[in-house]
Amino acid sequence: MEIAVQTVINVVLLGVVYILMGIGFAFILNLLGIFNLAHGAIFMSAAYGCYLLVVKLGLPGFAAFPVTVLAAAAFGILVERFLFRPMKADFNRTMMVCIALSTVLVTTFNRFLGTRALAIPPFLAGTTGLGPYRVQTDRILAFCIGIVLLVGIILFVDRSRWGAQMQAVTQNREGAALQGIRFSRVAMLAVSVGFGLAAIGGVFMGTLYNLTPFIGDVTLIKVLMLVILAGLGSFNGIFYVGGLLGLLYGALPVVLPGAVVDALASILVLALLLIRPRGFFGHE
Amino acid sequence: MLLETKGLTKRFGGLVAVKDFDIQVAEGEIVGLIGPNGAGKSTVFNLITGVFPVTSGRVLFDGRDITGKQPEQVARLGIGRTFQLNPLFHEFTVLENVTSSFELHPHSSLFDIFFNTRKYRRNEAFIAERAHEILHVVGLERVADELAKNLPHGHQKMLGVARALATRPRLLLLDEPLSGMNPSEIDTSLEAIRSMRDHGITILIVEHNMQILRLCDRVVVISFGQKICEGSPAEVRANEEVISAYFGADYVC
Amino acid sequence: MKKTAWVSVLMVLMILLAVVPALAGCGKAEETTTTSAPTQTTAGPTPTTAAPSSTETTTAQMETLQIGVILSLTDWFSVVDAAEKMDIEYVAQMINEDGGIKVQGKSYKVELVIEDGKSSLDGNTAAANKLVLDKKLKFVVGPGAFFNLATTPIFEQNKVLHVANYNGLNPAEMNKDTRYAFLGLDPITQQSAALKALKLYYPNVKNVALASEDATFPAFEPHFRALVERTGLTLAGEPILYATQAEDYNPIAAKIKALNPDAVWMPIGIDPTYFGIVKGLRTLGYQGPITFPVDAPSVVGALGDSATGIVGILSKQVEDPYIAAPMKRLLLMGDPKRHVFGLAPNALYLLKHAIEAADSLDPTVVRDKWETLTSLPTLYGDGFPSGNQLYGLPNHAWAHPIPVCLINDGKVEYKPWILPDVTP
Amino acid sequence: MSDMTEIDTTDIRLVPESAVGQEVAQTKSRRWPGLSVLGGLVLVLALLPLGISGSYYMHVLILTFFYVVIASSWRVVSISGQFNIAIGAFMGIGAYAAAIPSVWLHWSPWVTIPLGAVAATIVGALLAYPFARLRTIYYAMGTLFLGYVVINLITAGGKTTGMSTGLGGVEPLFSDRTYYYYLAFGLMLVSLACMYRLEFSRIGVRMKAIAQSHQVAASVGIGERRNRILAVAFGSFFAGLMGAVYCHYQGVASPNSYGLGATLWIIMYVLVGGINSFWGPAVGVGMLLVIPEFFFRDLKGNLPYVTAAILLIIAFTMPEGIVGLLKAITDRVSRRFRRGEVSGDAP
Repeated sequence: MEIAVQTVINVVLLGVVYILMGIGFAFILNLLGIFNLAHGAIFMSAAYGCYLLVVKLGLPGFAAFPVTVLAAAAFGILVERFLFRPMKADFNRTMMVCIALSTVLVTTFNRFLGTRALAIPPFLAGTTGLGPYRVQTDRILAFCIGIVLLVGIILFVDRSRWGAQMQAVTQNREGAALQGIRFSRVAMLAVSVGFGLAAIGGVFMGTLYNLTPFIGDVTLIKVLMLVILAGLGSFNGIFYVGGLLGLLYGALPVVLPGAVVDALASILVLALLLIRPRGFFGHE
Repeated sequence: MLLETKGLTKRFGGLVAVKDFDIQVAEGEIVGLIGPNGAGKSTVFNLITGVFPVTSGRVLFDGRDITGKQPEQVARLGIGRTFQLNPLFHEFTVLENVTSSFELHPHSSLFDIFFNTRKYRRNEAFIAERAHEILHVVGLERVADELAKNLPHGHQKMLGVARALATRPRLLLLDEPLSGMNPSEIDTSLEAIRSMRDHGITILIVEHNMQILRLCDRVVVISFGQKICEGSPAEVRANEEVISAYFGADYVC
Repeated sequence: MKKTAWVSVLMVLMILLAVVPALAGCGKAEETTTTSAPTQTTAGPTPTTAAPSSTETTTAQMETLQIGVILSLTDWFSVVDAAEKMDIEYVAQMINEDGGIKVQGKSYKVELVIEDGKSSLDGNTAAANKLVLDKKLKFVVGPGAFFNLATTPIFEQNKVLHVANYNGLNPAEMNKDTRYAFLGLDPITQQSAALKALKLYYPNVKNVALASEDATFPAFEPHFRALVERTGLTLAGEPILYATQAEDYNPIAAKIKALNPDAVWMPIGIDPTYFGIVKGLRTLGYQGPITFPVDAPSVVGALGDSATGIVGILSKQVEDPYIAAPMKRLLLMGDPKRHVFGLAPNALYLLKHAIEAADSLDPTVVRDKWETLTSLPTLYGDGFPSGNQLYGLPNHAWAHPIPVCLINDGKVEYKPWILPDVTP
Repeated sequence: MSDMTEIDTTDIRLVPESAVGQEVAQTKSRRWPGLSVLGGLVLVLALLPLGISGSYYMHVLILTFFYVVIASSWRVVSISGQFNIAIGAFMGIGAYAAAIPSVWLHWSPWVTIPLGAVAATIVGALLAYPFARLRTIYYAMGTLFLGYVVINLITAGGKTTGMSTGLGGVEPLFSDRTYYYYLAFGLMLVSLACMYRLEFSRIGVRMKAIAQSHQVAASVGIGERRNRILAVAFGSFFAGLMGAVYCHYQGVASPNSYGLGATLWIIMYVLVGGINSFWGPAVGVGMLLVIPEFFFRDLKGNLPYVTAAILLIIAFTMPEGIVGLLKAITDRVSRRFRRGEVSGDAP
C-alpha cells in the first residue's frame, strides 16, 4: 500500500515535469518548426544555474528559482535571435545548431562542475505527513508549483494577448502577418517561454534528484516521445500523453528491474506511434 | 467499356464526398467530368487511381476489378493521370521528369539496373530517344534542361501530360488541364488532347471550365458528390439542373 | 518608451547570464588553481610546456619516464574520472618530489600522458591505441570500471604493462592469459570492508538488501553472495537492479524499502544514483543504515542533514585520524575538501613501487618480478594481493586497508580503517 | 484550451529539395578533373601504410573509412526522402549479430561478419515495412524511437549482450593493423562504388522521384513502399557490414557506440559535408573526425568545443555543406571561364 501511494506521487510529479518540458518544446516546434535538440541541455543548465545561485551565491531557493527561470528565458531570446533566426527554419541547419549548442553547454558544465554529483539544497527540508505516509516536502511544493504553472500556461495561451498572437501565428503565419502580428517577436516569445519551462523542469528535477551534466539527455528523449505521441501541434495531447509517460516511468520501475523498464516503455511508445503515425491528438 | 465504376462511394469521416457514382468510358472516347468546385471530381479520380481507399462500390478497368489496388499498380495496368496540384518532380529537369516516368515500358529489373547490363543500357537509350520525342510533341523540347520548378505554369501542365504519356497509358485521366491558362493556351491544349485521342488513348477529363465541352464526346456532370446529368455536350448545356448547379455555386465560363 | 523598457530588461537578464558562468568559474577557482599547481611544478599532464622548465629548475640530470593514463574526461563517466585526473597528477608530483622512480641507480621523473577515454569502449580503444602506437609507452595506468574490456587486448598484444584502477570482473578484462594486466584494487575487497563495517558498527543488522546497477552486477553476483555469507549476514530478498540512466530513483527506493531490510548495501554504481536512492529511502521513512562507497563531504553536500546512518567506505579526509600517511600527503597537495576517488592515483603509486622492486624498465621483467611480490606500499598503507584464484593470475590484483566513516545528521565520524578479507 | 494546430508539419522538408537532381545532369566533360583528384587520393591512401604503418594515425584512418561508409549509407537512405535516425541501431544490429556468435560460440569472423551484414539487412527491411507508412518528420521520429528501442533491447539483453557495459572479447580478424587498414579501405571503395552505382542509376532516380512527390511517382508506376524499403535495406546492409567489421576490429561491441548520440553525429558528418552530394559524407567525416583527431586531440576535455564550432560555422556559412559550397564556387568559376573564352572547352 505504501508503495502504491508513493508511486502515485512519483507518477504525478514526473508527469508534471514531462508536461512542462513538453509544452516548452511544443511552443518552439509549433511556432518555429524547430526540433530543439538542445532542450535537454537547457534543462540541465538551468539546474546547474540554480545550484550555483543557491550554493555559491547563497541566494535563498525562492529567489534563485525565478532568477534561474528568467535567465533561461532571456537566454532563449538570445538563442532565437542569434542562432535560430539565421537558420530560416531549415531542419538540417537548426539540427546542427541545436547539437552544437547542446555540446557547448554540456561540455562547459562538465568541465567546471562535472567532477562530483551535486544537488540543489531543498527549498523546504524534511517530509510532510499525508495520512500515515511521509512525503518529501519539496515534492509537494514542486507538485503545487507545477500545477499552478500548468494552469498559468493554459490561461496564457487561451486568454492573453500574446497567447492569442501565438495561436494566430501557429494557425496561419501569413494571415497573422496581415493582421500586424510580428512573427519575429512571437517567435522570440515562444523560444523564451520554451526555455523558461525547460528551466522550471530542470530546477524541479535538480532539487529532487542530483545534478550531472548528462541528465538532459535522458529527459530529451522523454520529451521527444511525449511531443510525437501527442501529435505535432497538439497542446491538449501533451497533457494526456505526459500523464501516460509519467505513469510508465514512475510505475514500471516498481515492478520491473532496471533496463527492462526502458526497453518495455520504448517498445510501447514505438508501437503506439506505428498505430497512430500522427500521434493521438494530432490532426490528419 | 474500358472504365466503369459501380456505386462508387467515399466518406471522409461523416462527410460524403462521392455517393453512388457510376460512370462508363468506352475505348477511344473523350469523356468530360464536370461540376462546380468541391463537387467531388478529383475525389473520383483519386478513387479510380487508388490514392484513396474506396468506402464502397467497384472500379472496373477493361473488365477487371481494380478496386483497392495501389496507385502504382493502377498505373501499371495502363491508367495514366495528371494532377491538379504538384504535378511534377520539381527538382528534376524537364527531360529527367520524362525519363524518370518511363518506368513501365520498357521495364528494367533491379538486377539489370544495378549491374548495368546490356538490356538496361539499351532500354535507357530507347528511353532517351522517346523522351525527346514526347517533349517535341508537347512542345517543351527547347526547355528540356530547365529545372521543372522554373517553368511557367502552362508549361508545367504540359509537362504533367508528357509525364503521363511516358507511361504509355490506355486511359488518361486529366485533372483540370485548363486551369490557370489563357485563351490561346487553352486552344493549343485542346488541340493536343484531341491529337492524343487520335493516337488511340482514351481520355477522361475533370474540369470545371465549361470550355471543355467543345472537346468532349460525352459529359458527366457531378454536384455534391452525385451525378446529376449525363449526355452529349449540347444536352448538358441545356440542362436546367446543370445551370442551377453552376450558377448556384461557382459560375465559371 | 516601451521599447526602451524592453531593452533594459533584456540587458539586465543578459548581465545575469554572464554572471552565472563567471560565478561558476569563481566557485571552481580554488580547484582550478590547485590543479594548475602540479602542471607548473612537475612534468605533469602537459609534457610540451611543463617538462623543460621543471627539468631546468629541480632535476636537471633526471631522465623522464612517460606513463600513460586513460581516464574518461568527457561524457557520463567523467563524473568519476575528472576528479581522478587531478589526483593522479598530484601523485606524479609526489613521486617526482621524492626523486622520481629509481631504477638501476638512475632516477626517472614521471611524466603522465593522459588520454580521454570518452566514457565509451570505442573511446578507450582509441586512447589505448594512441598511447601504445603513437607514444610507444610501456606502462599504462589503465581505465577504471568495465572500460578495461576495450583496452586489455591492445595492451596484451603490444606487451604493455597496464594497471587498471579497478574493473568489472569480466573475464575479458583479466584472465589467466592477460599476464600484463594488473589491478590496483580488487573491487570485491572494498565491499568486504563495507559489510565488515556494517556488522561492526550496527551489530543488530541481520539481513541486508542489495541494490546495484544492473550491467556489471551479474559478474559480481556470486562473489557478493559469498561475501554476505562469509560476514555472517543474510540477503533480504533478491538483489534489486536498476538501470544506470534512470531519471527517478524513488521507485527503486520504494522497492528496497518493501523488502524491509535491516540495512541497505549498494556496492556498484556512481554517485548520482547512490544519492538519488538514499534520498528516496529517507523520504520514504526508511531508518536503517545504508552503506556504499562514498566520499563523506560530497554526501553531506548532496544530502545535507538527511545524511544519516550512512557507512561510507571511500572517504579520505585530512581530519580522519586514521588516515594513512601517503594519502594524507596527497590530500594536502590540493584542496583538502575535494572529492578523492583515489583509485587511479593508487594504481600509479603501486606501479612505481613495482618498477622499483623489479629494478627495470622492461615491462616483462617488471611483470615477472611483480608476480613474486606479496606486499607493496599503497596510498592506503600496505597492500596485499587478493583474488589470485578468481583471476587465475598470481599477485595481479591488489587490495589495501579501506577507510571507513559513519555519517549521522550531516556529521562525519571517522573510524579505524578496515583490513578487508582476501578474495580467494 | 483550444488547439493551436492547423500547422501542416508535413511541410517541414527533411531533405532539402534544391539540387536533388542536379548530379544526374553532370556532363562528362566536367568529370575528368574530379576523377583524377579521386584517383590520386585513392593512390595516396593505398600507399599510406608504407609510411605510417603501426601509428595512431592508421587507427584514425581505419575509423574514417568505417564512418565514411556508414555516413554514406545514411545518405543513400536519405535520398529516398527518409530521414532515418536509426542508422546507428542498424550498425549496432550488425555488430551484435557478429559479436554474440563470436564471443559465445567462437564462430570465425569470416562467418560472423557476413552474418552481421545480412542480419542488419533483414531486420532493416522488415522494420522498413511498417515504417513505410510514415513520412517526413513522423518517419524521422519513428526511426529515432526505433533506434532507442534497439539500444534498450541490447541494454536489457542480460549476459548475452553484456548490457550497458558492452561485450568484450570479440575475436580479432588479423593481428596486424595494416591488414585492417586495407580491409577497411577496400570495403570502403567497394561500398562507395555500389552506392554510386545505385544513386546514379534508375534506382536512384526512382528514390529521388519518391522523395519529391510520392503521389506523382505512384502515378507513373514507381512504387513508394517498395523503393523505400529497398533504400533502407541497402543502407542497413552497409551499416551492418561496417558495424560487424568495426566490432571485430575494436574487439568490443558497446551500446553507446550505436545509440542516439552516435547516430546524430553520423548525421552531422553528412550535413557538414553536404547532404545533396555524393561526396558530402566523406568530406564531413574528414572535417569532424579526422581533423579533430589529427590536430586537436591534445585538447582532450575541450575537444567538443572544436566540433561544436565547426558545426556552427558550417550551419551559418554553408547551408549546403562544404561540398555544396565548393560546387557553388566551381560553378561560378567555370561560368566566368566560359564567359571569358566563348566555347573554349567542348570535347
